[in-house]
Amino acid sequence: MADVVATQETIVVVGGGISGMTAAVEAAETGKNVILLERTPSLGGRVNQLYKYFPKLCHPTCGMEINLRRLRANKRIKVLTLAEVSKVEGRAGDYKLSVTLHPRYVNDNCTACGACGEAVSAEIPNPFNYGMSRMKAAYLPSLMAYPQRYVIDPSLLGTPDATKAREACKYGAVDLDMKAETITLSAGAVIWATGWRPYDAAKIQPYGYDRFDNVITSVEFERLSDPRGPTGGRIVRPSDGKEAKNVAFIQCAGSRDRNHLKHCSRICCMASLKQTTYVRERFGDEGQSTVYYIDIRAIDRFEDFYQKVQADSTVRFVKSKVANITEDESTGDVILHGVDTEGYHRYDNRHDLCVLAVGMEPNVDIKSIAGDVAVDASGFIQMGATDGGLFGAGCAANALDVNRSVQSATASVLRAVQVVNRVAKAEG
Amino acid sequence: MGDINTAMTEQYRNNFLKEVEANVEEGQWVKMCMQCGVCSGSCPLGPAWEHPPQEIFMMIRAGRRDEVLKSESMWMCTSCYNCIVRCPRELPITHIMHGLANYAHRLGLAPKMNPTRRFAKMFWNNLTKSGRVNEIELSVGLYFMDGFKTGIARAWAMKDIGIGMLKTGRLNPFGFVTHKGCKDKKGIHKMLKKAREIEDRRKGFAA
Amino acid sequence: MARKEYSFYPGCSSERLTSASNYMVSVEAMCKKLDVQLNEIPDWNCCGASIGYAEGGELPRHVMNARNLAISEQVNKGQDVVATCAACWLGAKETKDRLAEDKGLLAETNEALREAGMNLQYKGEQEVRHMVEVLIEDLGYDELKKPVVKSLEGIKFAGYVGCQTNRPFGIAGESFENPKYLDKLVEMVGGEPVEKYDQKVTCCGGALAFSEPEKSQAQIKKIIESAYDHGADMIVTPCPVCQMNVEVYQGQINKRYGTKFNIPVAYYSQLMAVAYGASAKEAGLNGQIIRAPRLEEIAAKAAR
Amino acid sequence: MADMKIGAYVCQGCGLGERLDTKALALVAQKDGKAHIVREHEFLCNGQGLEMIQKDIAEGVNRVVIGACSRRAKAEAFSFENVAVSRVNLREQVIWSQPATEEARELTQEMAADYMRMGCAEAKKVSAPIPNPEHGTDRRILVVGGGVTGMTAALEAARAGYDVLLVEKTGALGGFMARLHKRVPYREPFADPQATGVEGLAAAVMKDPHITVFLSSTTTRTSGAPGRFSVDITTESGQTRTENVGAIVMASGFTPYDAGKLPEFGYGKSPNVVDQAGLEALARDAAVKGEPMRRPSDGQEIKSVVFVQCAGQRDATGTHLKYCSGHCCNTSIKQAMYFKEQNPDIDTAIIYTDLRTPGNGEDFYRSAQRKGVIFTKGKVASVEAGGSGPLSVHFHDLILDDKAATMKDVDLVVLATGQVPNSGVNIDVPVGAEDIDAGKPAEQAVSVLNLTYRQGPDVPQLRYGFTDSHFICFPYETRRTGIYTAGPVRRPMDIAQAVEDATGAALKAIQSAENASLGRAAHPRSGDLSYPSFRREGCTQCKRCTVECPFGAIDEDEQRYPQFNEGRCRRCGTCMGACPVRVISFENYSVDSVGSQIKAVDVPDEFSEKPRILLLACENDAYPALDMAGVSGHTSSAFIRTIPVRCLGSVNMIWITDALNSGYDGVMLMGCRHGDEYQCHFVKGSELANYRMSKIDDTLKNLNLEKDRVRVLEVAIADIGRVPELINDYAAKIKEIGMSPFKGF
Repeated sequence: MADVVATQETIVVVGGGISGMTAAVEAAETGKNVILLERTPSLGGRVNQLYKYFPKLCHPTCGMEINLRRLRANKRIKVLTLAEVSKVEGRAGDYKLSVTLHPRYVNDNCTACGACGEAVSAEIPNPFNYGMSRMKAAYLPSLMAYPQRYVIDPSLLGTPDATKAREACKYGAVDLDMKAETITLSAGAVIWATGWRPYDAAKIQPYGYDRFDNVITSVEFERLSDPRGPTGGRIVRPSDGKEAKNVAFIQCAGSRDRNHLKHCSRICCMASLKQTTYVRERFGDEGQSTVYYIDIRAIDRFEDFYQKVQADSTVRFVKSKVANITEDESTGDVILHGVDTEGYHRYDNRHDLCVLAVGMEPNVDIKSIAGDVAVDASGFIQMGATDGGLFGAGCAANALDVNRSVQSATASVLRAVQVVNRVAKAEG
Repeated sequence: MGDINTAMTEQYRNNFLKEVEANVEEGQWVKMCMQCGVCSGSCPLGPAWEHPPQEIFMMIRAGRRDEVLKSESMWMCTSCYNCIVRCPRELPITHIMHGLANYAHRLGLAPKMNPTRRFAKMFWNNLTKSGRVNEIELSVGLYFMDGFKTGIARAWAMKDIGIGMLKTGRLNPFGFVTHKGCKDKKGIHKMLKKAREIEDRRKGFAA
Repeated sequence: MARKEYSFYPGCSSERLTSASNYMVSVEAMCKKLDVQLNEIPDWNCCGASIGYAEGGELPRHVMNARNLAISEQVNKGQDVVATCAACWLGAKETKDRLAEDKGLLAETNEALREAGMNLQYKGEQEVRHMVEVLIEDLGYDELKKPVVKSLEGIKFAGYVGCQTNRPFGIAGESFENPKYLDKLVEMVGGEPVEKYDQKVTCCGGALAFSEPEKSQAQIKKIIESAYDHGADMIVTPCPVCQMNVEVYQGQINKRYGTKFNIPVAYYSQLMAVAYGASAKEAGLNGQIIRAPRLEEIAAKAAR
Repeated sequence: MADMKIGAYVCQGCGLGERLDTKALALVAQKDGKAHIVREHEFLCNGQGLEMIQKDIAEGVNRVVIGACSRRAKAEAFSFENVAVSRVNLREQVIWSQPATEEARELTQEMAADYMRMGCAEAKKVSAPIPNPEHGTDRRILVVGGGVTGMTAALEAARAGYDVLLVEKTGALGGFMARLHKRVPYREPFADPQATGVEGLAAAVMKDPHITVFLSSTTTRTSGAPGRFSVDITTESGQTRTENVGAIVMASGFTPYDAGKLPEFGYGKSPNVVDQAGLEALARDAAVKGEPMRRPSDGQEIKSVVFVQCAGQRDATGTHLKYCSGHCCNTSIKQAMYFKEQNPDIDTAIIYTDLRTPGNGEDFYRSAQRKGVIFTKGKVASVEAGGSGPLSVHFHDLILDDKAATMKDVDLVVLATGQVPNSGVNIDVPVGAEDIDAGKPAEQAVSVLNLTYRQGPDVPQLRYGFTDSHFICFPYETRRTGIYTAGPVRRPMDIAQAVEDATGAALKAIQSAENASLGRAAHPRSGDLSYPSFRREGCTQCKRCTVECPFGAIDEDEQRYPQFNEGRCRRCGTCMGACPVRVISFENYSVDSVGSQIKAVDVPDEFSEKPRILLLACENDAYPALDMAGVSGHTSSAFIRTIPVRCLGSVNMIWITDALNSGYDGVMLMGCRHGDEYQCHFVKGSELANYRMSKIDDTLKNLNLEKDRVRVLEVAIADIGRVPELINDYAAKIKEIGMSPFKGF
């Protein structure tokens, strides 16, 4: 990748989700040269896997389209996908990043015509759908994929399918000899926007995510509700494909819990409120959502949305941390046990499906990669705790919703601009 | 002991909370409850509790001293530790319940006829007598704690179990006589007396 | 593997002619095969058990446990304390933890301990462990499998873990809600575990089986019913209170609920003893109120 | 243009070669499209193909028509310096949207041929834009407001090397932050209140050589555009100076909700009931004197304090603030800690319904509990204030379900009232009308910026007076280009968030000034160099463009002609759509560039049974959805001819009437959701289009055409499966009502 030119006036953005894309675009539109690194084969990040955003119930791909257009139109941005940062060394104004570029086995000749995908027969779990569906092992990561290029899964290598894929491509785009390479990038400032990952729901043992098919996570429910998702938007139970009309939402699944994540993940209340609207959208008055919560954290203007959902007669709120879940083995129904703390009503509520509003944790342990940074006890990057030139943005810096992540990313750009402007000034 | 029981406890003031913090085992944790209710839902005998743990914590904060200490609730604790392992604030709820029960018992406020209270007292006396539990004495004592007649009836109801235990060599019919217990009974008694003294002093109980 | 030695705290129910004497018998047989030596703590006393709090209070309870630990420190130097009974383990471990974090309580405890004989002082030098921990962590499943000479093939076991061996400490690596070590031990001896046994950590009522029999028996009923529903032939457990409660009240539950329960409830150590070639008597099977004929059959057969 | 030279290229890759007769398409481009050079290529986007085009450009081609994939694909490959490019979407919206059958071949080919004609027609009418020569180049940043938000914005911009003017209404910097005793912790361990550091911040601002501070001053007139704003800064004494700046950050802060509206909580009846601001004053005062806080009524020792959360907030009845102010839970926790610090024996209770301490606020919550602050889930009904004596707080204890719970002998009650934004004049409310949006202070609003804009003196408000963006992905989207609001005027927030917000807003302001100096558009058409111009002689001064511009970009000059203020313009084309005399255009987008595409379509005669349906699709959402429908293998009617538009707001009625007049059988418009939860990237574009189209019936009546000849639809980008259905439904409808009578005229 000799064509990647990076200097100490370059801003490197790590992570190509909404925060990283925003940071890259905002910095470039301010006249700075940017290298945007993404670990997976496509930009978009976790928001691209959401069906809708709260509170407007609009689609994440809408903003993504605009951001991609901004990005495509801006020559100051260089995007590297399948690029993983293993080390950040140096200090403000002078960083060296070690970046491993994993092979895609498809070069830029690819036109995304889809011939390779048609040619191969091997299938792999689709990570875009959190493994809830399978896809061909030669694939376009999503409809909104950027770069709009196919990927050959490494598992195909050495199989007849790999040869088929190569032969199906008329444009010589399939290159099975690609190798991983490690490059070093220079940067004046680094914006760290590696985002979050859902807390491992299996660790919340009383809820039996690892034991009961019909206990799923909130991120999986997004895919289930999305017409682009594994079921074409039908809200059905994993156990038997039956429509899940009676859905339970358990708040603070992992968050606000000394046994799991001690912080509040901020988004989960709003996410569940939003997901009750999916149930209503699919099933109308026949749907039933029950939200089990400790405190509903519909902060600031989001209160409007909470009040709107409260007014929906198919949505019930139970102030209770669910004690545990059992499964009715004969029907696959899940039964939630606990006590409604407002007046102490004991319940054993049967639901078709239970959605765990799982918490957020930082996706990457930055302390193992960069020295010039401070994190809090949850692993989020603390702003201004060192005078380095590495800045957290979005959910790498805090448990944030999309709006606040973008705001955080925009703020991080100014901090990075300050560093590279200093470098520029020093260099005359 | 009388004084503390008659002292004014204002509703929603912290007097009782502070009393609990000072005198109840792990009582300093009561203020940390975040009112999620997971303990209440996790208790195996939950339906038998008049006031589940979380409500008790709230009642303590609300200064409902009598209601709390006279409650049968804490006596329903089976020591299963479900509440402890699920509590998102890591409150040692089992121990707080034990502590409250013990405190109520020591103050003389615990329900007199509560069977668990009575059994527990009998159990402790049994085990401290020789340093080890004398099972036959404990069982028989339990049956006859409400007098000879009910005792006979209870023993009769339990006879199959008793016979089974005897037959399989899991109960010593001569335990009243042959149970030996620890060698250093005297030392154990002295040790417990001292421990009791220290605790009473610390918690403000009259000896 | 070299012989392993532990400072052993058997507990009241493990004495001869007590409720868990069969447990003790099987543990002895099992340990013999595994070359594990248990050095009994001299003149040990009761841990206070789960019900001791009400009359005993806080400090006296800790003092009782501290006495055992202090004797162990004095006599069985350098050895971990191991208990077979859940309550004994829990009581001793709780005392160790509390005294480690509360220096005031430690001082008070030692002040009281001085009144007892043997010139005792508790220092907190030894680990307090459950027999199952010793088996899994110190020996490991592979080592435990070596002495197996008979398979318990064809017997389906519901692994009932119960409360106090499981919470709040539990066995490392196991979940509080779905511990799997009993299932693994069952598999190891050739039996078939009920994997979806959903009552494996339900409380049997513990000491409240005595004082609140109705409520406890409702719990026990669930535990047994689910074992039957999942086709279990036997229940296996690591805890003396669980064993007793689940076994001995079946008759009363049958009367109360019109059920026809008659399922044997054995200790893991009995299974292992039999698999290791012990006789029915050595495995304490004569201690079952509800006999376990299939285990007895296997015990009577010659080893392969 | 005399030297126009069109090169048209038809790609044969991705199945185009198999599905289409590309040679015929090249001929169409040459014959009908009047392309000077036509070429086919088997793989146009690769090095060879691009080289071929580059070579033609070098030899004089200045308009390029690419018959290949969607404009959304291979955008980087097909962008050529200083050359207008017209992308003909033969892949996603022709071969991938049509069945790959022999029977479908003819219609598919017709479709492709029409698109080639349209591409060539467009190429003739557009040119690569050059920046507006009148753009401003001032890069100074004006910050209005000297609180923590304003000071942070100023310092952060200054640290990046930009000069800043900071205007503060009062005589000192600090704002609300200066009224605080301490602030909520923002860094590990999140356990105790921290010093605000406001003095240090103010001092840093004062001594920064890049920052000029104007105290006791307001902005009394703001005019111009990004890169060339002109601002009058007037002191209290009336002295005015005029400064030029490139961009503006408005950080005018908030006012606490008037607790006087809460007599049921005893405010105003007893001095022992205070709001959070009152408590801060009490704490500061005590700290200054080095004394403990005392009961305001009589100076007695405080033994019991109760905090009432959501006082006058989260009110669904319409009496008070409907929203949550977000910070108040943490603020009350902090204030309860003041008392615990003073004396741990003071009883402090916080009565709340939902405790809202997101993120690490949870640590702060726990820390307060550890200190003995008591949290009671309940709803306060009233505070009984008996003169100057102790108070009683009556509430519904939700946990114990006690409706008549009372906290007695309370020395001090603190009401957590919310934040009301200082956002100036609500320009959407006609003069004299009442602002019904709850949560506005009753007093007459005073303008903050005093914009000389045609559309009003302040920044438009979103809800409840907050000047927030309506876009989740674009929190700094603004309806007044170059002016960014930050802090609690934008959205309720605490100090930590305000600092982040200020930093982000400062970046946007800097970016806006930088782009203005290059004549480039701001988001969402970032970097667009085109700008609207108008034919003065044709203008009737109807003012529709000045009224309808969603960004208030267009003023009227002295002669009442529109003045476009290109720097403020976002290039959506709404003015172009509004203009009844069609005098407004962009170099690369005009009434003519679209109109000639419409006319380029070959309309078969009435008896062909081949209707033609025009689809004007918003390029932001509907057009990508159409692309993705093709990628996903959804097929739809071959009679559709799609033209992407910048926004439905840019659709001029003439396109519709022209289409109908020239024999199209139907016209569809696909745009974004409008109304309260609008999705239009240009705020009002789709709404205006809907409004305009609601009047189309008259036109149709005049033409003696059925109502169904025009259909306006709301479409989201995710409607991938729905979009083809909508098309097919409409095609069926057209079949039902029959062919247009206007063919062949």
